[in-house]
Amino acid sequence: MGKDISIVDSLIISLVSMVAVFVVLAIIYYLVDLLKIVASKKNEKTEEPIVKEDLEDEELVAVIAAALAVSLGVSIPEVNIKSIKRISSTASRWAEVGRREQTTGKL
Amino acid sequence: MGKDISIVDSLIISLVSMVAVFVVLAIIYYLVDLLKIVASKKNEKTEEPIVKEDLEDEELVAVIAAALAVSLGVSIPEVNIKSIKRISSTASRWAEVGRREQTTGKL
Amino acid sequence: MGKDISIVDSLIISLVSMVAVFVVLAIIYYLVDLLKIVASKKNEKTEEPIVKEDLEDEELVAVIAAALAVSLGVSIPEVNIKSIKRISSTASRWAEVGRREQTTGKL
Amino acid sequence: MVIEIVKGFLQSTGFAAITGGQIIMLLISFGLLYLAIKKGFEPLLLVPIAFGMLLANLPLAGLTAEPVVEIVKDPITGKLVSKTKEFGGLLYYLYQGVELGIYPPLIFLGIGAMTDFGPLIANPSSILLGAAAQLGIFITFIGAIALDFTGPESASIGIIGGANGPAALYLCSKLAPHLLGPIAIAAYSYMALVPIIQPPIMKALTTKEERKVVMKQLRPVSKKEKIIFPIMVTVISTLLIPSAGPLVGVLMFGNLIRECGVVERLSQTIQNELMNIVTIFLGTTIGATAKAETFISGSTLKIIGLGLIAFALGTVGGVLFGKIMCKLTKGKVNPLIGAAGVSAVPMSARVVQKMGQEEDPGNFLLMHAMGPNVAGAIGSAVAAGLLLTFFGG
Amino acid sequence: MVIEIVKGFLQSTGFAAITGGQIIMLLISFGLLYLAIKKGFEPLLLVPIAFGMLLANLPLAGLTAEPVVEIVKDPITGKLVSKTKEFGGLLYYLYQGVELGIYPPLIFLGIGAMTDFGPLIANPSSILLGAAAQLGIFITFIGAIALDFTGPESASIGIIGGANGPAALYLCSKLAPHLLGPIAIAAYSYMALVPIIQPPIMKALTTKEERKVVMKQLRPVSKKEKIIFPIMVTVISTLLIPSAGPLVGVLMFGNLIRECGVVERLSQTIQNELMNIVTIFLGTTIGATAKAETFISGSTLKIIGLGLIAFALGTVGGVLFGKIMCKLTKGKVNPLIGAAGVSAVPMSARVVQKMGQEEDPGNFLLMHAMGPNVAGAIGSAVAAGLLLTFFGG
Amino acid sequence: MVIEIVKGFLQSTGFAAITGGQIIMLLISFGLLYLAIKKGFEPLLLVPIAFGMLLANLPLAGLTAEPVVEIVKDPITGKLVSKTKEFGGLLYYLYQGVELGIYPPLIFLGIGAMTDFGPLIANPSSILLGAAAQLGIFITFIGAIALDFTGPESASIGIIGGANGPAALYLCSKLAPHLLGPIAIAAYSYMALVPIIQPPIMKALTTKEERKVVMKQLRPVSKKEKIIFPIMVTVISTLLIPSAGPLVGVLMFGNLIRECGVVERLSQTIQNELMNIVTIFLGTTIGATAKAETFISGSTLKIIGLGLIAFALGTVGGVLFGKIMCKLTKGKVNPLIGAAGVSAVPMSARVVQKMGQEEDPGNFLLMHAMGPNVAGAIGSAVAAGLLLTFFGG
Ligand code: NA
Ligand code: NA
Ligand code: NA
Repeated sequence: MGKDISIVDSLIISLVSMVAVFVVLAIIYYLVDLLKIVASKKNEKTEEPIVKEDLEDEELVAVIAAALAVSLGVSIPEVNIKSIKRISSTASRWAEVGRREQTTGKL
Repeated sequence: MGKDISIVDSLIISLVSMVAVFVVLAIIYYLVDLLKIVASKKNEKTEEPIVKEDLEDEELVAVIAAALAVSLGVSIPEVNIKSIKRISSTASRWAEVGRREQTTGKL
Repeated sequence: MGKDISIVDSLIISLVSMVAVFVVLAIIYYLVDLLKIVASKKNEKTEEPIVKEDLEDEELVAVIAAALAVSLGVSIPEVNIKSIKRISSTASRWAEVGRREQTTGKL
Repeated sequence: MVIEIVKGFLQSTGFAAITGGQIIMLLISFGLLYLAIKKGFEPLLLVPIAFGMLLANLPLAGLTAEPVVEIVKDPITGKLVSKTKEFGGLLYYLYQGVELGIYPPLIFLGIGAMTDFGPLIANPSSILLGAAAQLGIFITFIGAIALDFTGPESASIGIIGGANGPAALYLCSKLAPHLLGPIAIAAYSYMALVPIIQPPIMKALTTKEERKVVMKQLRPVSKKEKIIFPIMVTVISTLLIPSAGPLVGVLMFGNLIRECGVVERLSQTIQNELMNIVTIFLGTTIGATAKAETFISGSTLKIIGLGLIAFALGTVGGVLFGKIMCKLTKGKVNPLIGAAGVSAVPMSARVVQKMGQEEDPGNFLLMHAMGPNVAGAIGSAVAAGLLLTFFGG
Repeated sequence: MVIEIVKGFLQSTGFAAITGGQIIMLLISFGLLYLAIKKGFEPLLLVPIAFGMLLANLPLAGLTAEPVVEIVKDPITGKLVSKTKEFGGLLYYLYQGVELGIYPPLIFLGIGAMTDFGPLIANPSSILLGAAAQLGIFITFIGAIALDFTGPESASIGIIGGANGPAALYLCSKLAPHLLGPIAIAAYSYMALVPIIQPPIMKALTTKEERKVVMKQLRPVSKKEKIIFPIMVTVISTLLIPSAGPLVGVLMFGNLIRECGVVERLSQTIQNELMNIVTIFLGTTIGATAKAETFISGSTLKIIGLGLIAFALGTVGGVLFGKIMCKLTKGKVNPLIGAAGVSAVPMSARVVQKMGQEEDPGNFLLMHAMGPNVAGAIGSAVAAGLLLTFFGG
Repeated sequence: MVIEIVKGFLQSTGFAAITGGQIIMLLISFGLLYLAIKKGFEPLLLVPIAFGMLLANLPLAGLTAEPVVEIVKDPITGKLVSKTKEFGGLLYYLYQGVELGIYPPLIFLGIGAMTDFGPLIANPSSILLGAAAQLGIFITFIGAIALDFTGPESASIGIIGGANGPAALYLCSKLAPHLLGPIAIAAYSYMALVPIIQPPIMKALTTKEERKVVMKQLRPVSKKEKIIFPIMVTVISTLLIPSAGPLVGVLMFGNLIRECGVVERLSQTIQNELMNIVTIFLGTTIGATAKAETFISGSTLKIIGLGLIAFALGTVGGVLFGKIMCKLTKGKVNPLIGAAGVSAVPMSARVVQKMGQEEDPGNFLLMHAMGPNVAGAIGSAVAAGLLLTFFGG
């Protein structure tokens, strides 16, 4: 398409485009509606692992906090100011994976 | 300016430059001094929003901690080991904005 | 070496390479074994600074938490939800260095 | 010799070289900094844009200098080789990310990773409002043609009405890079001004009863739906409008990374560090395109005017379609949420929430407005793709 | 005019242009997404790879388009200058990091910063297991030659057996960039499938008694040893195999940054943000090389078959050498840990741990397996360097 | 055939190729690593520099190899196109950020975001000390001319006295890239040695009474002042010395992002991830420029000697001007704080603090020394701009 276009051309382009935007989004609308039926079967099951992960993290934190408290000779409330991020990232991701494996005993 | 220069040239360049450095920094000195007078009018007011922001964060943390504690069935001191960063970044920035809007009710 | 090679060539290359891999790793094995003897002299001493650093961090956290608690008028357990990262990174690294210097008094 | 050096030095200062236009641009940059810092208008982009503008309009600093590269015959081998005679300035190199179309998709990636499409999936009919609100783009496009802009220029001006920064930058960098400065600044300024531009239009087009409509709570959306959604949207919209692929595709890629739940560390980095680094580079270099010699012109004024019209008409389109949906659903849809279809995530959704609560303090429209809001982001990416199809050849 | 525009528009959609091959590739990408998201197989790389594949096989989207650059005579100065006539797509530009060999060493830097070589230093004899497990690389190399691949191609296929993603990408990008798609996908898929591929081989080659061997606890390793180790390994292996320098050198650089303890902020950034950003760019662009027109071919099937053989033979090599060490040490070494020598850190070490505990719940082999595991990473980098020496000239 | 392959392989090892110079460079790199890791001297830069030096001086590794690009006639179209015949090494590509002048301004951006100009704003007269301490730059410049260095080389050597790493790198990369290795290493080494170099000079030039001067506490500085300051300094210094724009401008941009308070996420990313990534790339590639064949020469020794003189004279300039200010203010200024004017933030300020406390344990000079300290960073950026004005044409 050339660079200089007439107003009539621009009207046609606008009309075609506006219709096309509606068509594309309407198709997505239709498919999302369809999705609801397909996906509704086992919602709860897929959500679960996340919660479990979180709980595992909680345990991990508790263990680390306790260990730290003992080794530094302070009580846990004094220690808990540290974030998980800081603690876990000092160690290697791989080492951490290994540690978690060891602790939980399930491979 | 050519690449090979005489010692005399280098002396002149050094003198001019040293003076120029002093002039530039002296002008900044003068303007910063001026700034004090201009800016001294309403110091406190500009500082305030920051503190407020912090307090809002505090509230948010308290709310989240409480919610977490309830949902995990633990007491708050056990939860507070988590950093704000970890909690808030899981959610989208936009969702967070929305949540805060909802909670505080001021738009 | 040309792009199209014969199977015989590939056998030789493989043999040479496999031997070379073994030789390289065997030399590393030997040197690591040597390393143990060289490095065993003053293990403990090198480990120490890290622990010390951590304790300093602990102190710093305690001080900051206390200061924050006072300035916000809340008790410490309410404050300690914040991570170190968040607190320290707001200030400049240089300012922090300065602050630590000031507090500990050893330069 | 002494005199020569001193004289040369004095002539080298910028005071001797500064033009009236540059002074005006410096004042504009101060104004933008004021709006960003003091008024809190879109500071993440306006601060870098304004400072880039400041740096680019201080004479002689060379921060935006282009490198000089020549093809010469190697004296030894006699072969042609490429040789850099003068290196470019920092902002020139950082600007390559805009010119080559790299930054806008990366920003879209970050936006995708920060967006929760849950409200849209829960109420998919709201997606049509995100289509209707693109009206402003195309009417403004016609208007720009009428004002004698070329086709590619008009398309780039129209896209301001999409209220979608990266889509505007992407299209403009492909079709009319010489207008990047004014278009980018208009787009981000109007996005910042959404709370001022939209409310009067919304009020004028709706009745009190319509604004009071309470919508029923959204259903929860399963993780599975959220994972399939980005994949589906990518495939469908790229097949339909291939030129929309780079924008919609990366938006949805970011969203998949967010929702799939197994690559949290990638999601965090995209939302934070990658997004922030690109934002700084993008904003600063965009601002630096607004040099006095090209920025101060009649075109810029027209673009700023047309941009405002685009924004207003987008809101009109969304609200009117909202009224139609209100009728069709027999009053189950509050027409105000149509205004959120212009995207400008999340400001326009918040404007809707505020206006709804003004009529009835117990009316919470925010989540319902988020549906059209995020749909608007997809809609304007599709619109950008369409315009690229027509003019990008 | 109207008809022309509408017709042109319809022809511009991707539905008209999609090929059967592209549909197959889309299905493969869905399959990989399923494995990554639902099964959790190496999601950090498989999600970007699969989405890159998806984006590259949607027709006409232009995300992988190459720029068109021409050398023309400047009309004013009459000198030759380089001029970009068409800009490339996002994925083309991001892919430069693979083509120029920039991303794989950066990934290696990150891996170095995440790796604790302590278990290897504590039990240095385990390093030989990391050498033995490279057997698969070279046997597969011979096999590929027999199947009529060229030398450089065969080397790139063989390296799949190193179970070392960045080393495979690095070598392949240097020797056979046209095979990057299938080789990268094979390498990462098999690394993800380690828990399925290795156990039967390990069981077949060892007796119950051998698997029950309990190894004595590792000694603590001093900070000094951990600091000297990366420097020493860099010097020795680069002097012996110079082409291994780029890989081993940066791996050890990352490790030194980790262990030296004085640049913690650099270490964190390398392990996190830098690693994540490169991973996204690398994965997506690697996936995007798997275009239907080149990917669907007999070569790809052969590569996938040879890759599996390479993995299996690497495990065989490691376990057999483990048995030899078990004999030589009179039963102090559990032969299972040889299987961890293929690298695939840390999956293969975990497989060893699991199998050891199946025989005797009190047997903790993980730390002992980490020695050969990280040695395997060095071993395959050295092997890659050797192949580059032979074919990189 | 066999013999040929084995022989070729043995000749390909680095042991055959290493030179005496390379061995010396390896030993120097070990020494730098020792200083950085064991003594804690500027480890954030010295560790990458030393490792880069190590990698670049291991023979044949090719990490710093330049790509070979040729302009050839396309056989099909007959047009000239650019073709990469051999790809470069990782460190070559990363080094482009130095060569093109991209990294040093980004480092300055990070430093700006980490710097609190409060102490300078509270006591603006201290800014003059940051000017006086640039004396070392220019005297050394004259000295270098006397030693037969060219003008641009002498300027690059003199700037070592600015005690400002990125300014030195920026100037040197523009004026004398062939000296980057020794100049960078001298600059960062002396910055690390500030606690050893400065004290004897400070003691020699001041009396016990002067060192005991207690300065009155600084006034609090308002947020408004801190926001206006960077904008003001950018405009003034870029107008006066345009070539200082790229350095001062980005330093102040970083500072504005820090102080404006509305873009905290950008500020954090600049201070952390962006700064860390650039630091690693910069340090490693700078170190890699120190190759034996160019580094080991008479010039390097002269540069190292001149650099030390530059540092010492900077301290002299600062302290002497401090004594003048002490006189003029009738003993309200402690002359020691002049030594902090060399920048080397924050080491030299700490040296001042320590020496003040040695005389009187209750004397806290740190905050007063931070004023000249950060002013020194501006001063040396301005000085670099001036030298660029004279020699950068
Ligand atoms: Na929109
Ligand atoms: Na391996
Ligand atoms: Na300085």
